[in-house]
Amino acid sequence: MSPFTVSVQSGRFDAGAEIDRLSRNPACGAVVSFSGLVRDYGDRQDVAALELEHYPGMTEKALHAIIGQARERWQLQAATIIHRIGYLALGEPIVLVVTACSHRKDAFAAAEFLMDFLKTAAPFWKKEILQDGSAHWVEAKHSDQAASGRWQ
Amino acid sequence: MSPFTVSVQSGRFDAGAEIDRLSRNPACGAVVSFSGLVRDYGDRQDVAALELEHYPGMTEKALHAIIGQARERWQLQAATIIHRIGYLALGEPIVLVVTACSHRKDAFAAAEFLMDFLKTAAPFWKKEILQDGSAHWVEAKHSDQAASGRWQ
Amino acid sequence: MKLNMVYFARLKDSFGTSQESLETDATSVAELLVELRQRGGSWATELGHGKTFRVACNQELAGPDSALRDGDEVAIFPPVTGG
Amino acid sequence: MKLNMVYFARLKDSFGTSQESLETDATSVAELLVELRQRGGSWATELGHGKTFRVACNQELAGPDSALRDGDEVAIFPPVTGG
Repeated sequence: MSPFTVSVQSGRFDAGAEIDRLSRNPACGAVVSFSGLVRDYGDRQDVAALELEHYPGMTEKALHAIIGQARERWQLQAATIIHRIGYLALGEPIVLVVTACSHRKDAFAAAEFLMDFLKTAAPFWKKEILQDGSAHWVEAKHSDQAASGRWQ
Repeated sequence: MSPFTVSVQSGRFDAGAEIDRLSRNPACGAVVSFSGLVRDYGDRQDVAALELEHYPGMTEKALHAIIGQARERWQLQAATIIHRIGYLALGEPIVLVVTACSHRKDAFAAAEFLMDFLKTAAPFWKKEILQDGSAHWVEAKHSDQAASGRWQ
Repeated sequence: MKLNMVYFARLKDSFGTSQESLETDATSVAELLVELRQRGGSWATELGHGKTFRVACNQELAGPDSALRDGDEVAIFPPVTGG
Repeated sequence: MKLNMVYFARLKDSFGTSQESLETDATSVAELLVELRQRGGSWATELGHGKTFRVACNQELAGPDSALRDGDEVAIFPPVTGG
Protein backbone atom coordinates (compact mmCIF):
# COMPACT_ATOMS: atom_id res chain seq x y z
CA MET A 1 0.00 0.00 0.00
CA SER A 2 1.34 3.44 -0.93
CA PRO A 3 2.24 5.61 2.06
CA PHE A 4 0.13 8.36 0.42
CA THR A 5 -3.60 7.64 0.56
CA VAL A 6 -6.77 9.64 0.05
CA SER A 7 -10.32 8.56 0.76
CA VAL A 8 -13.72 10.18 0.18
CA GLN A 9 -16.27 8.30 2.25
CA SER A 10 -19.60 8.66 4.02
CA GLY A 11 -18.62 6.59 7.06
CA ARG A 12 -16.64 7.73 10.09
CA PHE A 13 -12.86 7.41 10.20
CA ASP A 14 -10.59 6.30 13.02
CA ALA A 15 -7.94 9.00 13.58
CA GLY A 16 -6.01 6.83 16.04
CA ALA A 17 -5.81 3.91 13.58
CA GLU A 18 -4.46 6.22 10.83
CA ILE A 19 -1.86 7.73 13.19
CA ASP A 20 -0.81 4.23 14.30
CA ARG A 21 -0.52 3.08 10.68
CA LEU A 22 1.71 6.03 9.72
CA SER A 23 3.73 5.61 12.93
CA ARG A 24 4.95 2.18 11.81
CA ASN A 25 7.40 3.73 9.32
CA PRO A 26 10.76 3.55 11.14
CA ALA A 27 12.02 6.72 9.39
CA CYS A 28 9.20 8.83 10.85
CA GLY A 29 9.89 10.46 14.18
CA ALA A 30 7.03 12.94 13.87
CA VAL A 31 3.36 12.33 13.10
CA VAL A 32 0.89 15.24 12.99
CA SER A 33 -2.87 14.90 12.62
CA PHE A 34 -5.65 17.40 12.02
CA SER A 35 -9.30 16.51 12.66
CA GLY A 36 -12.03 18.89 11.52
CA LEU A 37 -15.45 18.61 13.16
CA VAL A 38 -18.94 19.97 12.51
CA ARG A 39 -19.19 23.03 14.75
CA ASP A 40 -22.27 24.76 16.12
CA TYR A 41 -21.30 28.14 14.67
CA GLY A 42 -20.83 28.12 10.93
CA ASP A 43 -22.51 30.94 9.06
CA ARG A 44 -25.38 30.62 11.54
CA GLN A 45 -25.73 29.85 15.25
CA ASP A 46 -28.46 27.22 14.90
CA VAL A 47 -26.74 24.61 12.72
CA ALA A 48 -27.98 21.06 13.32
CA ALA A 49 -26.01 19.25 10.62
CA LEU A 50 -24.09 19.56 7.37
CA GLU A 51 -24.68 17.96 4.01
CA LEU A 52 -21.39 17.54 2.12
CA GLU A 53 -21.43 17.35 -1.69
CA HIS A 54 -18.37 16.67 -3.85
CA TYR A 55 -17.28 16.16 -7.47
CA PRO A 56 -16.61 12.42 -7.77
CA GLY A 57 -13.45 11.74 -9.74
CA MET A 58 -12.06 15.25 -9.52
CA THR A 59 -12.00 15.13 -5.71
CA GLU A 60 -9.57 12.22 -5.51
CA LYS A 61 -7.39 13.77 -8.24
CA ALA A 62 -7.33 17.11 -6.41
CA LEU A 63 -6.40 15.48 -3.08
CA HIS A 64 -3.56 13.51 -4.67
CA ALA A 65 -2.38 16.70 -6.42
CA ILE A 66 -2.32 18.57 -3.08
CA ILE A 67 -0.23 15.78 -1.53
CA GLY A 68 2.09 15.98 -4.56
CA GLN A 69 2.61 19.69 -3.93
CA ALA A 70 3.38 19.04 -0.26
CA ARG A 71 5.94 16.38 -1.23
CA GLU A 72 7.74 18.91 -3.42
CA ARG A 73 8.14 21.21 -0.42
CA TRP A 74 8.85 18.88 2.51
CA GLN A 75 10.41 15.49 3.24
CA LEU A 76 6.99 13.91 3.63
CA GLN A 77 7.34 10.16 4.29
CA ALA A 78 3.63 9.39 4.43
CA ALA A 79 0.29 11.20 4.39
CA THR A 80 -3.39 10.40 4.60
CA ILE A 81 -6.37 12.57 3.71
CA ILE A 82 -9.86 11.33 4.53
CA HIS A 83 -12.86 13.55 3.75
CA ARG A 84 -16.43 12.58 4.53
CA ILE A 85 -19.46 13.34 2.37
CA GLY A 86 -23.20 13.20 2.89
CA TYR A 87 -25.14 14.03 6.07
CA LEU A 88 -22.97 14.89 9.09
CA ALA A 89 -24.56 15.78 12.44
CA LEU A 90 -23.16 18.35 14.88
CA GLY A 91 -19.92 17.13 16.48
CA GLU A 92 -19.20 14.56 13.75
CA PRO A 93 -15.69 14.53 12.25
CA ILE A 94 -15.55 15.82 8.65
CA VAL A 95 -11.92 15.64 7.63
CA LEU A 96 -8.69 14.00 8.74
CA VAL A 97 -5.18 14.85 7.58
CA VAL A 98 -2.19 12.91 8.91
CA THR A 99 1.43 13.58 7.96
CA ALA A 100 4.56 11.62 8.91
CA CYS A 101 8.04 13.08 8.59
CA SER A 102 11.50 12.68 10.07
CA HIS A 103 11.25 16.10 11.72
CA ARG A 104 8.38 17.74 13.53
CA LYS A 105 8.67 21.11 11.76
CA ASP A 106 8.07 19.42 8.40
CA ALA A 107 5.18 17.33 9.74
CA PHE A 108 3.43 20.42 11.15
CA ALA A 109 4.02 22.52 8.03
CA ALA A 110 2.89 19.78 5.63
CA ALA A 111 -0.31 19.07 7.60
CA GLU A 112 -1.25 22.76 7.72
CA PHE A 113 -0.45 23.14 4.01
CA LEU A 114 -2.62 20.13 3.11
CA MET A 115 -5.57 21.58 5.08
CA ASP A 116 -5.15 25.09 3.64
CA PHE A 117 -5.08 23.76 0.07
CA LEU A 118 -7.84 21.23 0.63
CA LYS A 119 -10.05 24.15 1.75
CA THR A 120 -9.48 26.05 -1.50
CA ALA A 121 -8.69 23.42 -4.16
CA ALA A 122 -10.66 20.25 -3.39
CA PRO A 123 -14.22 20.22 -4.82
CA PHE A 124 -16.33 19.83 -1.68
CA TRP A 125 -19.32 22.00 -0.79
CA LYS A 126 -21.04 22.31 2.56
CA LYS A 127 -24.77 22.85 2.98
CA GLU A 128 -25.81 23.89 6.49
CA ILE A 129 -29.02 22.34 7.79
CA LEU A 130 -30.59 24.46 10.51
CA GLN A 131 -32.59 23.35 13.52
CA ASP A 132 -35.84 24.48 11.83
CA GLY A 133 -35.11 22.16 8.90
CA SER A 134 -34.18 24.88 6.40
CA ALA A 135 -30.85 24.64 4.58
CA HIS A 136 -28.41 26.87 2.68
CA TRP A 137 -25.06 26.53 0.93
CA VAL A 138 -22.08 27.81 2.95
CA GLU A 139 -20.24 30.73 1.34
CA ALA A 140 -16.47 30.38 0.82
CA LYS A 141 -14.49 32.23 3.46
CA HIS A 142 -12.00 34.94 2.62
CA SER A 143 -9.80 33.66 5.47
CA ASP A 144 -9.43 30.31 3.68
CA GLN A 145 -8.22 32.04 0.51
CA ALA A 146 -5.76 34.02 2.63
CA ALA A 147 -4.56 30.86 4.38
CA SER A 148 -3.69 29.12 1.13
CA GLY A 149 -2.27 32.32 -0.38
CA ARG A 150 0.44 32.61 2.28
CA TRP A 151 2.20 29.47 0.98
CA GLN A 152 2.85 31.08 -2.42
CA MET B 1 -12.00 16.75 34.57
CA SER B 2 -10.14 19.87 33.41
CA PRO B 3 -9.81 20.20 29.64
CA PHE B 4 -6.07 20.77 30.24
CA THR B 5 -4.24 17.63 31.32
CA VAL B 6 -0.62 16.52 31.56
CA SER B 7 0.69 13.05 32.26
CA VAL B 8 4.18 11.63 32.79
CA GLN B 9 3.96 7.87 32.49
CA SER B 10 5.95 4.76 31.59
CA GLY B 11 3.09 3.04 29.73
CA ARG B 12 1.96 3.63 26.16
CA PHE B 13 -0.71 6.19 25.34
CA ASP B 14 -3.63 5.99 22.93
CA ALA B 15 -3.46 8.99 20.59
CA GLY B 16 -6.87 8.20 19.06
CA ALA B 17 -8.56 8.06 22.47
CA GLU B 18 -7.11 11.46 23.42
CA ILE B 19 -8.19 13.01 20.11
CA ASP B 20 -11.69 11.55 20.56
CA ARG B 21 -11.89 12.89 24.11
CA LEU B 22 -10.93 16.44 23.03
CA SER B 23 -13.28 16.19 20.03
CA ARG B 24 -16.30 15.94 22.32
CA ASN B 25 -16.16 19.66 23.15
CA PRO B 26 -18.87 21.19 20.90
CA ALA B 27 -16.94 24.49 20.64
CA CYS B 28 -13.94 22.78 19.04
CA GLY B 29 -13.95 22.51 15.28
CA ALA B 30 -10.22 21.79 15.03
CA VAL B 31 -8.14 19.16 16.83
CA VAL B 32 -4.41 18.82 16.11
CA SER B 33 -2.16 16.07 17.47
CA PHE B 34 1.58 15.54 17.45
CA SER B 35 3.12 12.12 18.15
CA GLY B 36 6.87 11.85 18.63
CA LEU B 37 8.48 8.43 18.17
CA VAL B 38 11.85 6.84 18.88
CA ARG B 39 13.74 7.10 15.59
CA ASP B 40 16.66 5.05 14.34
CA TYR B 41 18.84 8.10 13.75
CA GLY B 42 19.36 10.20 16.84
CA ASP B 43 22.96 11.25 17.51
CA ARG B 44 23.99 7.83 16.21
CA GLN B 45 22.80 5.43 13.50
CA ASP B 46 22.70 2.32 15.65
CA VAL B 47 20.20 3.30 18.33
CA ALA B 48 18.26 0.37 19.77
CA ALA B 49 16.29 2.19 22.46
CA LEU B 50 16.03 5.28 24.64
CA GLU B 51 16.01 5.63 28.40
CA LEU B 52 14.03 8.73 29.45
CA GLU B 53 14.82 10.39 32.80
CA HIS B 54 12.85 13.31 34.25
CA TYR B 55 12.64 15.56 37.32
CA PRO B 56 9.52 14.36 39.17
CA GLY B 57 7.44 17.26 40.45
CA MET B 58 9.09 19.91 38.29
CA THR B 59 8.08 18.10 35.08
CA GLU B 60 4.34 18.34 35.71
CA LYS B 61 4.71 22.00 36.82
CA ALA B 62 6.70 22.82 33.67
CA LEU B 63 4.15 21.13 31.38
CA HIS B 64 1.25 22.99 33.01
CA ALA B 65 3.23 26.25 32.72
CA ILE B 66 3.80 25.64 29.00
CA ILE B 67 0.05 25.06 28.52
CA GLY B 68 -0.59 28.28 30.46
CA GLN B 69 1.64 30.21 28.06
CA ALA B 70 -0.17 28.72 25.05
CA ARG B 71 -3.53 29.74 26.55
CA GLU B 72 -2.32 33.35 26.80
CA ARG B 73 -1.59 33.36 23.07
CA TRP B 74 -4.44 31.36 21.52
CA GLN B 75 -8.08 30.49 22.13
CA LEU B 76 -7.14 27.04 23.32
CA GLN B 77 -10.25 25.12 24.42
CA ALA B 78 -8.49 21.96 25.53
CA ALA B 79 -5.00 20.44 25.49
CA THR B 80 -3.28 17.23 26.53
CA ILE B 81 0.42 16.54 26.95
CA ILE B 82 1.56 12.97 27.65
CA HIS B 83 5.28 12.24 27.97
CA ARG B 84 6.66 8.78 28.57
CA ILE B 85 9.67 7.96 30.77
CA GLY B 86 11.85 4.89 31.25
CA TYR B 87 12.95 2.40 28.60
CA LEU B 88 11.49 2.98 25.11
CA ALA B 89 12.39 0.69 22.22
CA LEU B 90 12.82 1.82 18.59
CA GLY B 91 9.48 2.84 17.07
CA GLU B 92 7.77 3.40 20.43
CA PRO B 93 5.85 6.66 20.90
CA ILE B 94 7.54 9.08 23.34
CA VAL B 95 5.33 12.14 23.46
CA LEU B 96 1.80 13.17 22.53
CA VAL B 97 0.45 16.72 22.32
CA VAL B 98 -3.20 17.32 21.40
CA THR B 99 -4.81 20.76 21.06
CA ALA B 100 -8.47 21.64 20.45
CA CYS B 101 -9.55 25.08 19.23
CA SER B 102 -12.39 26.71 17.35
CA HIS B 103 -10.13 27.44 14.39
CA ARG B 104 -7.48 25.30 12.74
CA LYS B 105 -4.81 28.00 12.62
CA ASP B 106 -4.88 28.30 16.41
CA ALA B 107 -4.87 24.52 16.92
CA PHE B 108 -1.81 24.09 14.67
CA ALA B 109 0.08 27.02 16.21
CA ALA B 110 -0.66 25.97 19.80
CA ALA B 111 0.40 22.35 19.18
CA GLU B 112 3.67 23.42 17.56
CA PHE B 113 4.30 25.95 20.37
CA LEU B 114 3.70 23.28 23.05
CA MET B 115 6.18 20.92 21.37
CA ASP B 116 8.82 23.63 20.86
CA PHE B 117 8.62 24.70 24.50
CA LEU B 118 8.41 21.17 25.85
CA LYS B 119 11.70 20.45 24.04
CA THR B 120 13.49 23.33 25.79
CA ALA B 121 11.67 23.87 29.10
CA ALA B 122 10.44 20.50 30.39
CA PRO B 123 13.02 18.57 32.45
CA PHE B 124 13.35 15.35 30.46
CA TRP B 125 16.65 13.80 29.37
CA LYS B 126 17.21 11.12 26.76
CA LYS B 127 19.90 8.46 26.98
CA GLU B 128 20.50 6.54 23.75
CA ILE B 129 21.14 2.82 24.12
CA LEU B 130 23.06 1.45 21.16
CA GLN B 131 22.83 -1.97 19.59
CA ASP B 132 26.13 -3.02 21.24
CA GLY B 133 24.63 -2.26 24.67
CA SER B 134 26.61 0.95 25.31
CA ALA B 135 24.73 4.13 26.21
CA HIS B 136 25.25 7.91 26.22
CA TRP B 137 23.26 11.01 27.08
CA VAL B 138 21.81 12.88 24.09
CA GLU B 139 23.15 16.43 23.66
CA ALA B 140 20.61 19.26 23.40
CA LYS B 141 20.08 20.39 19.82
CA HIS B 142 20.68 23.93 18.69
CA SER B 143 17.68 23.57 16.36
CA ASP B 144 15.39 23.05 19.37
CA GLN B 145 16.63 26.27 20.98
CA ALA B 146 16.00 28.07 17.69
CA ALA B 147 12.52 26.56 17.40
CA SER B 148 11.43 27.86 20.80
CA GLY B 149 13.21 31.19 20.25
CA ARG B 150 11.08 32.07 17.23
CA TRP B 151 7.96 32.43 19.41
CA GLN B 152 9.48 35.31 21.39
CA MET C 1 -18.78 19.77 -30.96
CA LYS C 2 -20.30 18.32 -27.84
CA LEU C 3 -19.41 19.06 -24.17
CA ASN C 4 -20.50 17.14 -21.09
CA MET C 5 -21.49 19.88 -18.66
CA VAL C 6 -21.75 19.25 -14.90
CA TYR C 7 -22.89 21.66 -12.18
CA PHE C 8 -22.50 21.47 -8.43
CA ALA C 9 -23.81 22.86 -5.14
CA ARG C 10 -25.54 26.27 -5.35
CA LEU C 11 -25.14 26.45 -9.15
CA LYS C 12 -26.78 23.05 -9.60
CA ASP C 13 -29.75 24.31 -7.54
CA SER C 14 -29.93 27.67 -9.40
CA PHE C 15 -29.70 26.10 -12.85
CA GLY C 16 -32.13 23.35 -11.86
CA THR C 17 -29.88 20.69 -13.40
CA SER C 18 -26.76 18.76 -12.44
CA GLN C 19 -25.63 17.85 -15.95
CA GLU C 20 -26.37 18.25 -19.63
CA SER C 21 -24.89 17.43 -23.00
CA LEU C 22 -24.15 20.72 -24.80
CA GLU C 23 -23.73 21.23 -28.56
CA THR C 24 -21.50 24.31 -28.97
CA ASP C 25 -18.98 26.11 -31.18
CA ALA C 26 -17.18 27.67 -28.20
CA THR C 27 -13.44 26.91 -28.34
CA SER C 28 -12.50 28.38 -24.97
CA VAL C 29 -13.97 28.59 -21.48
CA ALA C 30 -14.56 32.34 -21.98
CA GLU C 31 -16.58 31.72 -25.18
CA LEU C 32 -18.57 28.97 -23.47
CA LEU C 33 -19.49 31.33 -20.61
CA VAL C 34 -20.71 34.00 -23.07
CA GLU C 35 -22.96 31.37 -24.64
CA LEU C 36 -24.33 30.15 -21.29
CA ARG C 37 -25.05 33.73 -20.10
CA GLN C 38 -27.14 34.27 -23.25
CA ARG C 39 -29.62 31.76 -21.84
CA GLY C 40 -30.67 34.53 -19.42
CA GLY C 41 -32.32 33.90 -16.04
CA SER C 42 -30.13 32.22 -13.41
CA TRP C 43 -27.48 31.55 -16.10
CA ALA C 44 -27.00 35.26 -16.68
CA THR C 45 -27.12 36.03 -12.95
CA GLU C 46 -24.88 33.28 -11.58
CA LEU C 47 -22.25 33.52 -14.34
CA GLY C 48 -22.37 37.33 -14.59
CA HIS C 49 -19.25 39.47 -14.29
CA GLY C 50 -18.37 40.07 -10.65
CA LYS C 51 -19.76 36.67 -9.64
CA THR C 52 -17.29 34.19 -8.20
CA PHE C 53 -17.37 30.67 -9.60
CA ARG C 54 -14.88 28.05 -10.78
CA VAL C 55 -14.61 26.09 -14.03
CA ALA C 56 -12.90 22.71 -14.34
CA CYS C 57 -12.10 21.05 -17.64
CA ASN C 58 -11.70 17.25 -17.49
CA GLN C 59 -11.49 17.52 -13.70
CA GLU C 60 -8.67 20.08 -13.61
CA LEU C 61 -9.23 23.74 -12.76
CA ALA C 62 -9.42 25.85 -15.91
CA GLY C 63 -9.09 29.58 -16.74
CA PRO C 64 -10.93 31.75 -19.28
CA ASP C 65 -8.34 30.96 -21.95
CA SER C 66 -8.44 27.18 -21.48
CA ALA C 67 -9.20 25.47 -24.79
CA LEU C 68 -12.21 23.16 -25.15
CA ARG C 69 -12.29 20.00 -27.23
CA ASP C 70 -15.06 17.68 -28.36
CA GLY C 71 -16.10 15.33 -25.55
CA ASP C 72 -14.58 17.42 -22.72
CA GLU C 73 -16.20 17.24 -19.29
CA VAL C 74 -16.68 20.86 -18.20
CA ALA C 75 -17.75 21.55 -14.61
CA ILE C 76 -18.96 24.87 -13.22
CA PHE C 77 -19.23 25.27 -9.46
CA PRO C 78 -19.02 27.81 -6.61
CA PRO C 79 -15.77 28.32 -4.64
CA VAL C 80 -15.21 25.18 -2.58
CA THR C 81 -16.12 24.98 1.11
CA GLY C 82 -14.94 21.58 2.32
CA GLY C 83 -12.60 20.72 5.16
CA MET D 1 21.64 27.36 55.96
CA LYS D 2 20.84 24.06 54.34
CA LEU D 3 19.98 23.33 50.70
CA ASN D 4 18.56 20.14 49.21
CA MET D 5 20.64 19.61 46.08
CA VAL D 6 19.48 17.34 43.24
CA TYR D 7 21.35 16.40 40.04
CA PHE D 8 20.08 14.82 36.84
CA ALA D 9 21.19 13.01 33.70
CA ARG D 10 24.82 13.51 32.66
CA LEU D 11 25.59 15.69 35.72
CA LYS D 12 24.25 13.03 38.07
CA ASP D 13 26.60 10.51 36.42
CA SER D 14 29.59 12.91 36.46
CA PHE D 15 29.09 13.94 40.09
CA GLY D 16 28.41 10.34 41.10
CA THR D 17 25.41 11.40 43.16
CA SER D 18 21.76 12.27 42.52
CA GLN D 19 21.19 14.30 45.69
CA GLU D 20 22.80 15.70 48.79
CA SER D 21 22.04 17.97 51.72
CA LEU D 22 24.40 20.97 51.51
CA GLU D 23 25.35 23.32 54.38
CA THR D 24 26.27 26.66 52.76
CA ASP D 25 26.49 30.44 53.20
CA ALA D 26 25.76 31.11 49.50
CA THR D 27 22.85 33.52 49.15
CA SER D 28 22.54 33.34 45.36
CA VAL D 29 22.83 30.73 42.62
CA ALA D 30 26.07 32.38 41.43
CA GLU D 31 27.65 32.12 44.89
CA LEU D 32 26.52 28.49 45.19
CA LEU D 33 28.17 27.64 41.87
CA VAL D 34 31.47 29.23 42.99
CA GLU D 35 31.36 27.02 46.07
CA LEU D 36 30.57 23.84 44.11
CA ARG D 37 33.38 24.52 41.59
CA GLN D 38 35.84 24.75 44.50
CA ARG D 39 35.26 21.03 45.06
CA GLY D 40 37.40 20.48 41.94
CA GLY D 41 37.23 17.37 39.74
CA SER D 42 33.99 16.89 37.79
CA TRP D 43 32.41 19.77 39.77
CA ALA D 44 34.95 22.23 38.42
CA THR D 45 34.73 20.75 34.92
CA GLU D 46 30.96 20.40 34.52
CA LEU D 47 30.10 23.75 36.15
CA GLY D 48 33.03 25.65 34.60
CA HIS D 49 32.50 28.85 32.62
CA GLY D 50 31.54 28.08 29.04
CA LYS D 51 29.72 24.89 30.09
CA THR D 52 25.98 24.80 29.46
CA PHE D 53 23.79 23.66 32.34
CA ARG D 54 20.56 24.75 34.00
CA VAL D 55 19.70 25.52 37.63
CA ALA D 56 16.20 25.25 39.08
CA CYS D 57 15.24 26.57 42.50
CA ASN D 58 12.19 24.92 44.05
CA GLN D 59 11.37 23.40 40.65
CA GLU D 60 11.41 26.70 38.74
CA LEU D 61 14.25 27.67 36.39
CA ALA D 62 16.64 30.09 38.15
CA GLY D 63 19.32 32.53 37.00
CA PRO D 64 22.71 33.48 38.55
CA ASP D 65 21.08 36.25 40.62
CA SER D 66 18.25 34.07 42.01
CA ALA D 67 18.26 34.25 45.82
CA LEU D 68 18.58 31.08 47.89
CA ARG D 69 16.80 30.45 51.20
CA ASP D 70 17.12 27.79 53.87
CA GLY D 71 15.42 24.58 52.82
CA ASP D 72 15.35 25.37 49.10
CA GLU D 73 15.46 22.48 46.62
CA VAL D 74 18.16 23.38 44.11
CA ALA D 75 18.52 21.26 40.98
CA ILE D 76 21.41 21.34 38.51
CA PHE D 77 21.02 19.58 35.17
CA PRO D 78 22.07 19.63 31.51
CA PRO D 79 19.92 21.33 28.85
CA VAL D 80 16.76 19.22 28.44
CA THR D 81 16.37 16.72 25.59
CA GLY D 82 12.83 15.34 25.90
CA GLY D 83 10.04 15.30 23.35
